Amino acid sequence: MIALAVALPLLGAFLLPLMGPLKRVFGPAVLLAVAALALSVWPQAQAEPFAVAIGEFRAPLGIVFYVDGVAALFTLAVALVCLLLWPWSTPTEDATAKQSLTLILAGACAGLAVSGDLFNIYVFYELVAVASYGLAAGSGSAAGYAAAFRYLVLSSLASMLALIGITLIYYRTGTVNLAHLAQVAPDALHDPLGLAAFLLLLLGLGVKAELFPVNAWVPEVYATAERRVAALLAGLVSKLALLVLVRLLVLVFPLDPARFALLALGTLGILSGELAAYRARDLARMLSWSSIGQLGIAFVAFAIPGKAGVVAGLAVALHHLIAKPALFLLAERWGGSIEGLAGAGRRSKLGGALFVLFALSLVGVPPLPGFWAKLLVLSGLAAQEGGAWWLAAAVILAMTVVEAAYLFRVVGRLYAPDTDDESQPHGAAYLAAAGILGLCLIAGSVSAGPLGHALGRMAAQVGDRDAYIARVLPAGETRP
Amino acid sequence: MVWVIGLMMVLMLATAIAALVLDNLIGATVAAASVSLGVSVLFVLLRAPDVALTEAAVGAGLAAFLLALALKRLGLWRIEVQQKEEDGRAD
Amino acid sequence: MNELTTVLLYVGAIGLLAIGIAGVLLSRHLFRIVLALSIAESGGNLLLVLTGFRWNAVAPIIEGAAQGTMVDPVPQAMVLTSIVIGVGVQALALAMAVRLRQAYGTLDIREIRARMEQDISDAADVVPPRSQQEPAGGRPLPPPSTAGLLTSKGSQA
Amino acid sequence: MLTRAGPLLFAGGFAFLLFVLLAELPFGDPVMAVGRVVLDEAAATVGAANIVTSVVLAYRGIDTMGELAILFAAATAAGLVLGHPGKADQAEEAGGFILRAGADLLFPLLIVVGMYIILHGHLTPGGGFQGGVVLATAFVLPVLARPGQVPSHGALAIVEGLAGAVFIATGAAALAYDHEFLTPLLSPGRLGALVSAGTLPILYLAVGLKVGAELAGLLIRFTEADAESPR
Repeated sequence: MIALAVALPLLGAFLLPLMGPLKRVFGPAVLLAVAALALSVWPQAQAEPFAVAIGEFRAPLGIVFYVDGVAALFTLAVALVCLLLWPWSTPTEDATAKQSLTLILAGACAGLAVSGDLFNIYVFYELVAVASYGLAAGSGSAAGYAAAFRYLVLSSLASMLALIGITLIYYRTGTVNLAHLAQVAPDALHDPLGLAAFLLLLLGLGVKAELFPVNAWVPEVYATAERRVAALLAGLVSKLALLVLVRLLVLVFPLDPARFALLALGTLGILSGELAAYRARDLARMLSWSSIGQLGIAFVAFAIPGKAGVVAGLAVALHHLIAKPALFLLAERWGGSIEGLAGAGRRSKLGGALFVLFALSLVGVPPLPGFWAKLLVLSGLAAQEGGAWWLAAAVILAMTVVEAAYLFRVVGRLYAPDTDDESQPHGAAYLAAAGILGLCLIAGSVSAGPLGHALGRMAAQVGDRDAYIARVLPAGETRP
Repeated sequence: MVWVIGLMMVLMLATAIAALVLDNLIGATVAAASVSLGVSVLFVLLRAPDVALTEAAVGAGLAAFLLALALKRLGLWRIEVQQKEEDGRAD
Repeated sequence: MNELTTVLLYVGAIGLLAIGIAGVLLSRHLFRIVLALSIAESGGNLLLVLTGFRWNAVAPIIEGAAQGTMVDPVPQAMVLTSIVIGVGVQALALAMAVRLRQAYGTLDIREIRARMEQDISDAADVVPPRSQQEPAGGRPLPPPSTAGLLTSKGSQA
Repeated sequence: MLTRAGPLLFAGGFAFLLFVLLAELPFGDPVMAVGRVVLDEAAATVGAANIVTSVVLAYRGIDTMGELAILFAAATAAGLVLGHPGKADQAEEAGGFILRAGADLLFPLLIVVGMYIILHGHLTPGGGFQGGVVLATAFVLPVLARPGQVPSHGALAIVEGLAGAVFIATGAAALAYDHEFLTPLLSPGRLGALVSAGTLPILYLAVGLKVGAELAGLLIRFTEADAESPR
């Protein structure tokens, strides 16, 4: 059944142009169905993850979807976030194209969440990429085309590197099934060749996850695309690329050099992202750079070995998944330089309040979820031996100060007395979406305890390599 | 077989470089298409007829068709080369 | 003999990859960047097919009763997928190039980048997103990105 | 000069690294952990004489679904980028007699060849993607010969959408019979017969029609006069 979570949005995208008068409600209905599917597998996935062999071809031969707690959670998140950021509008040809692309993005993201096959992941990743090129260029401005083109070239090059990584892995092992790879990896892939393949995959998948050396596209695309698209890419797509990298790291490459690469690139990402955000003079680019910094924290967190790392990384990723789309939605009407925003928070009371809430949470002020996420990362880092971990912790702490400085500079401007009426009030739909995300954030901070337990359970599932192998590969059928 | 492969390799690498250095963009497009054609011949030699057929139809045929149509729309469809230095900004 | 063949095939595949990557990074012309991408993709595909090759084997198609050893069909299936992906991306890139040419009047990636940065800064520092000011360079540009979506949204709400 | 050194060094270094890594791998004698089993079983379980087709449509069927979606997304995005089709350029002259006559002659031929390649995809090399490209060319040739007489995008969109729906519906039909998504239904049949391999020919037909319609639409978009309308 879970395969429908991937197939339904794609089907919806194919049929959307033919829907006629139903166009308006068709897309959201499909997304609701996906959400319902995710909820229907939720209890089982949380209790006991299961594998689905697509086409009933047993595990390493065919493609396997692996549904654990995190996969169910992200499938649900994909449906809900896409619904929240849905391009409601009158059904013109352009709007239909955008809705189709959004549906495809949703289906591909769900595929990334559940897929247990390396090449299948590559296909869905490319699908996400193509849909996001289209959405990025969909703003229709010349700068948007330029940014989208540069994004396309960078991303295609990186995807090709990832494909070469897959080629190397297939050459060595003769399989692309993640569980099978996990089984044979200790003998076959824990050597320079395996490491090179991992680095190539890291570069390839890192493009969407805004990893340090391949993130030049981020500020350009986020500044020129519709904020809705920026929210979708920064909030959702980056998390799914991250999830795939984590699965690879946990299952196939639990190696110290691989972790170290993640740690080093993550730390550099935090440094470059937050410092550039501090220098940014407009809200959109500030949020883009800050997103790079936040994802750097997630990379550092996932580099921590063991369950602690996965828990911390998941917490950071989920927090960012809620906070960044909301901030981008609020930035919709607050374009222009930050200086020009003087008094905007007074005019749009709810918008201003929400911005303050999310800014506080991003920085990590105690009762809010952002605090717990950062705390988990820092305590995980502190438990490790060695200078690199401590350095990363120090960088995170120092950059938190920088983050606070630039976010509160914005807040200061928002509530500055100077009021020349320039900024428009927020669109009701955008404000409502941001409000819903704000409620999620508050709910998260109220129920931090149970949430922590749930995250711990999911992280244990993700980190359990032997269970993954046992569930995907039928017992006694382990091949050479 | 080894000579065939050797010849194909030399041809392919030469046309690949030609596709990137030829001033004439039509020539470059044709060169890129012939790289695909060379690769598809190699696929046949490598016992991959399915892939060869796809590469010939998609890589050499369709992609070249698309490139040619795009060249036409970009207004770069002409044989003679002008302004060698200003390759980037035609007309 | 076999070793020579191996080396030749590797040189070809890796050579195409390297030429393509260098081409993408060095070219200034949008059209040539697209060409270089497709060349690099050819090299990558060739490499993937090489992983499934077996000496003295036949193509993985069953004909009649007698059959020898066959080459690995799995990488071939993957390459099939990747070729089609490549052409899809190429078409999209070309479409963007056509529009970029209309908008900026040039196909030089550096110039386009400079103009784009200029546009972004203009939109950020001087022009609020909804006002339509003629951008630097004086060429007519489509109005800034966010306007269309919001108006249509507002009309619906 | 220095700006050129970096990329060249990167490409060269990458090539060298790849060469070193590949040198230790066994060329011509692959591991084939999955491949061997597929070769042994495919004929019996799937029933297609062309084992690559078995892998593409059965073992890795969901990859193919993704691939279809990628083409669809690329075509949709290209349409979005290129804008609404403007009026076809009437001023552009129709092709010469030879082009027109050739197009008329080739059209039925290409359709037949395309359908043949699609329908024999499970028996011989070829299949939906290759045949689809041939079909697309068949529909674009007349457009090149007579600019102005453009087949409607609407019709192409309908074929495209329905073919995609057929592919997914065939996959989902298995769910109704308590199988997993994309499980081949029907019996494999006699190996090598035209009607064999269960639902695979249906899937490839859907793929072929969808690819054909999609690429035809895409190519026609590129031939159309510039849509300069501000958006």
